[in-house]
Amino acid sequence: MEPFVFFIFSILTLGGALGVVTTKNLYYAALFLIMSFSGMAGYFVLLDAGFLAAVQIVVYVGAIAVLILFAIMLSRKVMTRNEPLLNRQWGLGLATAAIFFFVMLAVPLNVKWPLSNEVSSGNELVQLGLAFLGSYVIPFEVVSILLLVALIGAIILARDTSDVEVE
Amino acid sequence: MEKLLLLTPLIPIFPLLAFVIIIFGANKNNKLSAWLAIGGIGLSTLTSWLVIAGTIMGGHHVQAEGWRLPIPWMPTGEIVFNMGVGVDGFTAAMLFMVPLVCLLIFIYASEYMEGDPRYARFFAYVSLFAFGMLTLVIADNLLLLFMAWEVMGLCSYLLIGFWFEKTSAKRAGLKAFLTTRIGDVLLFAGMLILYSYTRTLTFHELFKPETLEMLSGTMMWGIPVSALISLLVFGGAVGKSAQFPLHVWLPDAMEGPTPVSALIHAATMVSAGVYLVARMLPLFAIVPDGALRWVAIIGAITAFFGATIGIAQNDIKRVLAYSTISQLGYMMIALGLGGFLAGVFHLLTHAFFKALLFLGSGSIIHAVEHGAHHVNDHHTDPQDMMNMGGLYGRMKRTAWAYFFGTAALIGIFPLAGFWSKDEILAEAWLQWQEAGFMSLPFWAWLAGTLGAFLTALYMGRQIGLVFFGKPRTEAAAHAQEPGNRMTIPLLVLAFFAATLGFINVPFIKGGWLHHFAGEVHAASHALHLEAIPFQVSVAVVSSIVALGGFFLGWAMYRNLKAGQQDPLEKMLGPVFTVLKNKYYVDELYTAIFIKPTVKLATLCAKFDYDWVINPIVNTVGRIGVVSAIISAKFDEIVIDGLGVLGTARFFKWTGKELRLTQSGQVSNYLLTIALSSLTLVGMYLFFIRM
Amino acid sequence: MTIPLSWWLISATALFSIGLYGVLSNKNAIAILMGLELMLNAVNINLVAFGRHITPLEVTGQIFAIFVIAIAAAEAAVALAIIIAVYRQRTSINVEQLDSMRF
Amino acid sequence: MNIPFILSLIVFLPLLGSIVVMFMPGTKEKEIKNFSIIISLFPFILSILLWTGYDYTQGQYQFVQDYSWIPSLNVRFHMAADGLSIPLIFLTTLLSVLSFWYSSRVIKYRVKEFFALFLMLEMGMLGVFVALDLVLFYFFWEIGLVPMFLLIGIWGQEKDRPQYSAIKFFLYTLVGSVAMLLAFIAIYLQTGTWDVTAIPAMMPFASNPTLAAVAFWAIFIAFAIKVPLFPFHTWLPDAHTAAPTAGSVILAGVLLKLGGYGMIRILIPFFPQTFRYFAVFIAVFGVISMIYGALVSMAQWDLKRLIAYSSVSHMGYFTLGLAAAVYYGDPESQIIALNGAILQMFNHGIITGGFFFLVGVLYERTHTRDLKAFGGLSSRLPKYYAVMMVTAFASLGLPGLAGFISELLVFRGAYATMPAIAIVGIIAIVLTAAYILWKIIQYVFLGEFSPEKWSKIFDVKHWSFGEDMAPFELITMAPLVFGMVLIGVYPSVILRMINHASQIILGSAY
Amino acid sequence: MEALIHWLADLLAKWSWWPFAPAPSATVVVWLVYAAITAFVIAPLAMIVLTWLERKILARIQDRIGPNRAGPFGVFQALADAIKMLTKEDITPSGVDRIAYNIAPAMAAVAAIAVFAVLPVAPGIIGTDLNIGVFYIVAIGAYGILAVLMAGWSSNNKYALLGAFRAVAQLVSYEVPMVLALITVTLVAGSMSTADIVAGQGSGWYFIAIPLTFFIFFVSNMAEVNRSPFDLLEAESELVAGFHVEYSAFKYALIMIGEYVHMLAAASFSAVFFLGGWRGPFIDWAVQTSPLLAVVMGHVYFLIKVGFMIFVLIWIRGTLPRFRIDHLLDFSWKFLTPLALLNLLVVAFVLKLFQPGTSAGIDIPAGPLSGLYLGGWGQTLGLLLGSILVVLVASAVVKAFAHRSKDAGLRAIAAAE
Repeated sequence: MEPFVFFIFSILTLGGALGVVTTKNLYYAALFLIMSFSGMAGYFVLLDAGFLAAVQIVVYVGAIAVLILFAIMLSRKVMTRNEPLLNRQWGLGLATAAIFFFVMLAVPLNVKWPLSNEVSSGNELVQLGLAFLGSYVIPFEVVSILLLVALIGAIILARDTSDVEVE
Repeated sequence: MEKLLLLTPLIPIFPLLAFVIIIFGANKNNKLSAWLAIGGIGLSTLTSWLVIAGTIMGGHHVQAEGWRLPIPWMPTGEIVFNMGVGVDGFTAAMLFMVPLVCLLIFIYASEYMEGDPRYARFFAYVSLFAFGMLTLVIADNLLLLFMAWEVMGLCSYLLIGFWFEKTSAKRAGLKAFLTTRIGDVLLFAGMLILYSYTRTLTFHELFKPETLEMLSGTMMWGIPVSALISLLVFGGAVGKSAQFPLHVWLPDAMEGPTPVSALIHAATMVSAGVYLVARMLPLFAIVPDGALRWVAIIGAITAFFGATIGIAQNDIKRVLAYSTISQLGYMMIALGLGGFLAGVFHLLTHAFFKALLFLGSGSIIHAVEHGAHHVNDHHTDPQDMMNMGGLYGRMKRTAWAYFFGTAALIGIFPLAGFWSKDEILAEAWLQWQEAGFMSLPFWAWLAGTLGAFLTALYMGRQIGLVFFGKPRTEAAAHAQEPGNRMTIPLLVLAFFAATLGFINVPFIKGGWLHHFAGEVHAASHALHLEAIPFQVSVAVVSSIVALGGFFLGWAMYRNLKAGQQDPLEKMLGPVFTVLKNKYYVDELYTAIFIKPTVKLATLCAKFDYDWVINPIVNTVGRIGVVSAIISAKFDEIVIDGLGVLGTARFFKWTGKELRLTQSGQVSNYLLTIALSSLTLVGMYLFFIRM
Repeated sequence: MTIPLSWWLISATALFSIGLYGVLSNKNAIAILMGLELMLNAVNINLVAFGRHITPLEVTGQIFAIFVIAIAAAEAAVALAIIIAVYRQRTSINVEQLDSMRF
Repeated sequence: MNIPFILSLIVFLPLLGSIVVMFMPGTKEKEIKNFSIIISLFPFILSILLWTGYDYTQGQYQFVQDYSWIPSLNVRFHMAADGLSIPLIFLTTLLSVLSFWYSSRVIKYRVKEFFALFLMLEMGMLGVFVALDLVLFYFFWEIGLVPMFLLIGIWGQEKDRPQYSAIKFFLYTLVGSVAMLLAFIAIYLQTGTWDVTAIPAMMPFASNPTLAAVAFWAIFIAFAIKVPLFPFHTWLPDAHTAAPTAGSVILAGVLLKLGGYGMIRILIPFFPQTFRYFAVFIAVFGVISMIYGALVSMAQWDLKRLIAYSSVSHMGYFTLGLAAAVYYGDPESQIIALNGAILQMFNHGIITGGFFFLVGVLYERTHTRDLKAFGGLSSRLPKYYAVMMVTAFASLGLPGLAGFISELLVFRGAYATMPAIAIVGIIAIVLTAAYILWKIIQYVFLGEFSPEKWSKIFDVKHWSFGEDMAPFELITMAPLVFGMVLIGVYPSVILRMINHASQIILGSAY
Repeated sequence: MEALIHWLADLLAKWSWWPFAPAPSATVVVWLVYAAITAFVIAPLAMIVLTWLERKILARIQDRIGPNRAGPFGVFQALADAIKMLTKEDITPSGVDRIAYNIAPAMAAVAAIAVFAVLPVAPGIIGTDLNIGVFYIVAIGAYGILAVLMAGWSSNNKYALLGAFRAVAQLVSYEVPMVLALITVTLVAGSMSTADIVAGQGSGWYFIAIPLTFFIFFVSNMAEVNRSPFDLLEAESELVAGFHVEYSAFKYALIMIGEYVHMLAAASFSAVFFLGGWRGPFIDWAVQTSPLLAVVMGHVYFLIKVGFMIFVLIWIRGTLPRFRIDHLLDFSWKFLTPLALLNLLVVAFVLKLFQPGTSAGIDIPAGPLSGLYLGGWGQTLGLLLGSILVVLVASAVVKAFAHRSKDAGLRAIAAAE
């Protein structure tokens, strides 16, 4: 059962990812990206990380993908021109990615991980909450500040300064 | 009675409170300030009487062994230093005298100081002064005593320099502080040594036999430690009680307002030195013929020497000041001969009659000043006896009080001075009888008796000059008796000057005062704690001497006219000039101590900044600058020209060639990054994992 | 049957490589950004998978994944803002044309 | 109260404030001033908590923070406070608050830079008092130099050659620090650690007395320059004279203490035997400082210069106490001597700090410090007179005020271990009284008041707070005066802590 | 129900062509089928019933009669409309992006339906009791946004695109206060599970404890489901019909289904979070005595509450005028979001005050007022006071700003306050 689900999600994820990099239409690429993200949310469910799955959807699908779509639409002329998306060095890039894949494949195939057969109590939410407000509180706060800064920075960067009507 | 003794810490608190309130709040309101000060000392007086009552009720136990209230004050290593107050018989005796005399002086001053721009400040200072003296008296350890001692030093500085607009006054304040400071430093050193050896400064622990034995047994620099400490402590007393050779500040201290003179000379500051020596007497006496004889010697010298100067002074207060020096010498003689009781007795009586004399003189000065004001005369010095004369008719109350004081001072039977001075001379007399002719007691007796004659002489001179004859100036002619607040304290003091001697009349076996010897009992085997029997011969001799001296002085000066030459000057000639200039001691000190110190200071400053140290620093700096210039040249020619520029050219060339790799294409960079990391991973896998 | 760890790792590796290819081969800035997101997600999968299989009693893997997500969100926001600003300036988001920082 | 990272908070809050001030617009002077005062209040409050939180039942170092900092060099971020440093931290934060408060009224130009630098200075000073790692110690030690250099150089009075003084101060201290750094490195190479708490047990150079002596003197001279000890003192009068009021206060109140603190914290535990060997020598220099400083003070006509030299004299007491503490003697006397030395540092901080404030008060009004220009001010400025009297008498060691207690302890300890030197040193007490009363009190306050002379120097145009001390100046002085009286009357408030530290320091060294 | 499912699963497993492990997998499959059927039945039904209801109620509000020809009270009017819609010609305009164009309506409907998985209808009756239920609702909402965006863009029509942009702006803006309100609820309940939230309202519905949160949630929910006065994206008079202008027939029906189901979901979750879900008189007693009775009672109570909420939604639509787009965004960012944040802070503070010694089985320091917890009622009272405080503060602030502001919208809000 689970391998079956895993395969479905893998198709979603990897297929989506392949779609992202192969399609000529940027808009489709974004939609494929969403597909891939949804597949990954499924992965997380399979990995007993339900909360993370929800986070994945909220953040990636609900925020980042929407942002990307917005960006694509705001730079609409690019799409209508229908230029080839690939650059001059795409062959080299493909080769690098392929070599990388095969080299890194050595790791999961060869390494003996210290696997554990324990089963978590399932109350991962409580654990997450305790960790965030406990031992990881400082990184947590730092990330909050980072997000705030990114928010403001993005607003300032994207603001059209030539627009006089801005209040 | 323990409950009554618990009031002891309160005694100095009241004047302190008065001081604080005046400084922080009441200094705008003159009348309130004065009443605060008087109220403060009045409450102290009442409390003191309660404590005295407690002491008397406590009987021998409290009077001899003392009662203490220590608190932990300062941690020193593992031990904690205890600070505290205590009461024993001696303290109780002092507590009778000090606040009472202070109270009378304060009341007197409230009228005397009227019209002064810093009236409130004056009462703040005197309250602090009283606080210092009362703390000193009730201190149960040497450190607290020393602290109070220094507070008094501060107050004397402030009060002597109270009219600091006058150059002489501000100098006098400084002189008083620095001179006594020298004594204080000696005392401080003695205290340190004592503390180092005994680990305590509390009197009753110091006077334990084993402690005393240890101190007398230990030698330092060839003399017993106890003797060394005693001498250093005595140094403090010399400074404070204006003994030779540190007496120079006291006559100058007359620059302060007259109530201050009374306070310093009668009740508080100078008594502190005597009190200290009396308090520490067991330590002095533990080594026979040790420090004590120096006390006696200094006392004898001072007693005689002070009296001789006294006869040549024209300033009414200066005469009394030298008289004080001389009388303190008497007390030192007594203590130096082991006559604890005699010394303390004289200390008590002297406080009253000297306060009386000072206040009386203040009253006279006030009157003359008033007269001078009346006739619009601003040049007459109101303190100069040569400007007075015939005042008896104008101010009878003061005059009679003054007569009582004079009689007490010169020792007329049966006033207080007679009993107490006689006790001292008898002490010396008896010891002379034992030790033989030309021994120390003999010289002490001789100095005392001659001093008594001189005392009578200058007092006679003073009475004659001030009260008799015709007024020598217009100011004196218009002098006026001051108000009740000034005269009533005089009368009260006169009463005590007349009667206080009866507390220790020698006809009662052993006297009565010895109950109040206090902790000094601890070393009683070396001291005379009981009144000695009445010595008729001594009494007769001193009475004759006193009466003779007095009438001589009185007769000579009774009818002195204005502008007439001083009869004694006619008689003594150059000797009188020497006496008038106080044996040139001040000039001597200026020449051998003060000027060289200032010179040395100037030299040090020059040495520091202009001659040696700073120039060295600057030279080092300049060497640095010069070597920097040389290095700069070297740098420019050799290193820069050959080394650096060559290298730079090399890198310029390589940079030119290699910059072509910067294509500006993000993708290229990314590819480079990816390939490089891949290479690294590959190398890791190949070289390390394999 | 639980999925063995190596499956996850292989899947993540593949995802990473695809993302890498996207990053290296695209000339559109947004496409490059998408490739980057894929790579970040591949890392997340690894983190969570390791966490699940090696320390199942702790949630450390998930915590780090959440941090990665937060940072990725910040990065995406800023990157897209930059892209839009660049587009406004140049009417192009082709990175090949953005080469003013060259020799 | 147990606040985590309290020491870091104390040390780095001023830094934070400094950074914030740097980013504030320079035109908002009022905001900068208020902000600086407020930010400096936090370390002060925390240092009070430190004081109250000190546990007498525990060992020496409390509030420990120990983290690895530069692992490759084994440098640690090690901070802790003990009974020695807590009073000094308190002193630093107190004087800083007062300096900010006072400066906020009198600094008129380049306000932003002044406060930013001052906050940084505060951080450096506080850091020295808590650092327990030699590298960290050195780091903070040097950090304090730069702001002080700029404070003297920029805000100094033009006629006092501020640049010269600043450079002199900087180079002098730096020369010492370099020698110190070399010695630190030598110690590290021998022991393999920078940790102040760990080194004593390893006894650096115990086997080689010559090397130990060299290392000892290298460090000692660095500290002696800072203290300053005769003959390394000439930077002090120049720096003091040129610095602005608050700078002088901090210089006298805290910077001089860094040297003394270093001697106790580093030299005693590291080189107990070497120190003991040279103790008499050092004590002699201490006594020379005392007497010589007093004499030179007596010859000055510039009020600030006079007080600067009096600092030399007063820190001589400290040196004497320190030398006595390490010399052969019974433990109790040693502890008393060290108590006296530490208390003397604290007292000198509040007394001389107060003195410089008071000189500033006069200088702001008249723009002169020439003693001959004044006279008779006692009746004209009664409040100023009262405050100055308390400070002056505290300085000359009047019992009942702070200075006396430390003098008593120093001489008591010194007498027990090295009597002859102590007895000689007592002369300084008389000289101190002489120059304070003769020069300061008599020339400034006593004598006839001359309205013409006064109106010539009193600067009505630039000074709007009235002739006598303004409320803000009284508030500045109030805590210091209160401290002088409190310590003088009941020294246990501070001695309890110092005594605890002294016992441990000497107990573990000897 | 359970028994039925298991029987079906066994059956499935027996004549299994199913390649994976038998019984459990089969159960899952059966569950999926069951769920699908439920969804397919309920979703159109909801649309039909709600359309009818809306039209009737609106008519009443506007003093009309509304549909009255087909069937009694016109009940079949909606059904007829539905049939009409399904049978119309399905036009796909040229130039559209076919793939996205076709996926979008389905996605909209699915996103709306999927949230019902965590809806606790009655005691024990819930699709799946996720421990992150609340978060799940938010996450699924993201697909709704996506659907709008896809539809708008793929139509290749500038009105559609503008409508989509507006819609997304509105949805994203109002998602913030809504999530903040949900966090508040989660805080009070101490759990993200919807079932737990309903269970936690034993001592007072959250409507009583945190009325302000209810207000925020309800307002932002209205915006989320594009109900008037936030129905800008389908403002016929201004934008033709928003992002779905190019859709017709079945796809249009799907979008409409999505919208109405979303509305139903909004009403349901309002009821679940604030009105006690299936709670009502005697339900606790029923749960203990007879589970079946409890289920029935639960359904009844729940439907009453949902009905009421729907009525309120329609009522508001009939009463209030439409917002302008900038006012709409201002209202979210400048008023609702700060208010929600303040509210969150106050609620967290009050909860900390009443914090009992333990939370989720972990010992933590008890709050200073934990003695007044009183089985939840003390806390409820405290929260209510906190809410009132926030309202007072907020109205004071708004008043202060409104007096100074030239912005008429803000002043309008102030007047409404």
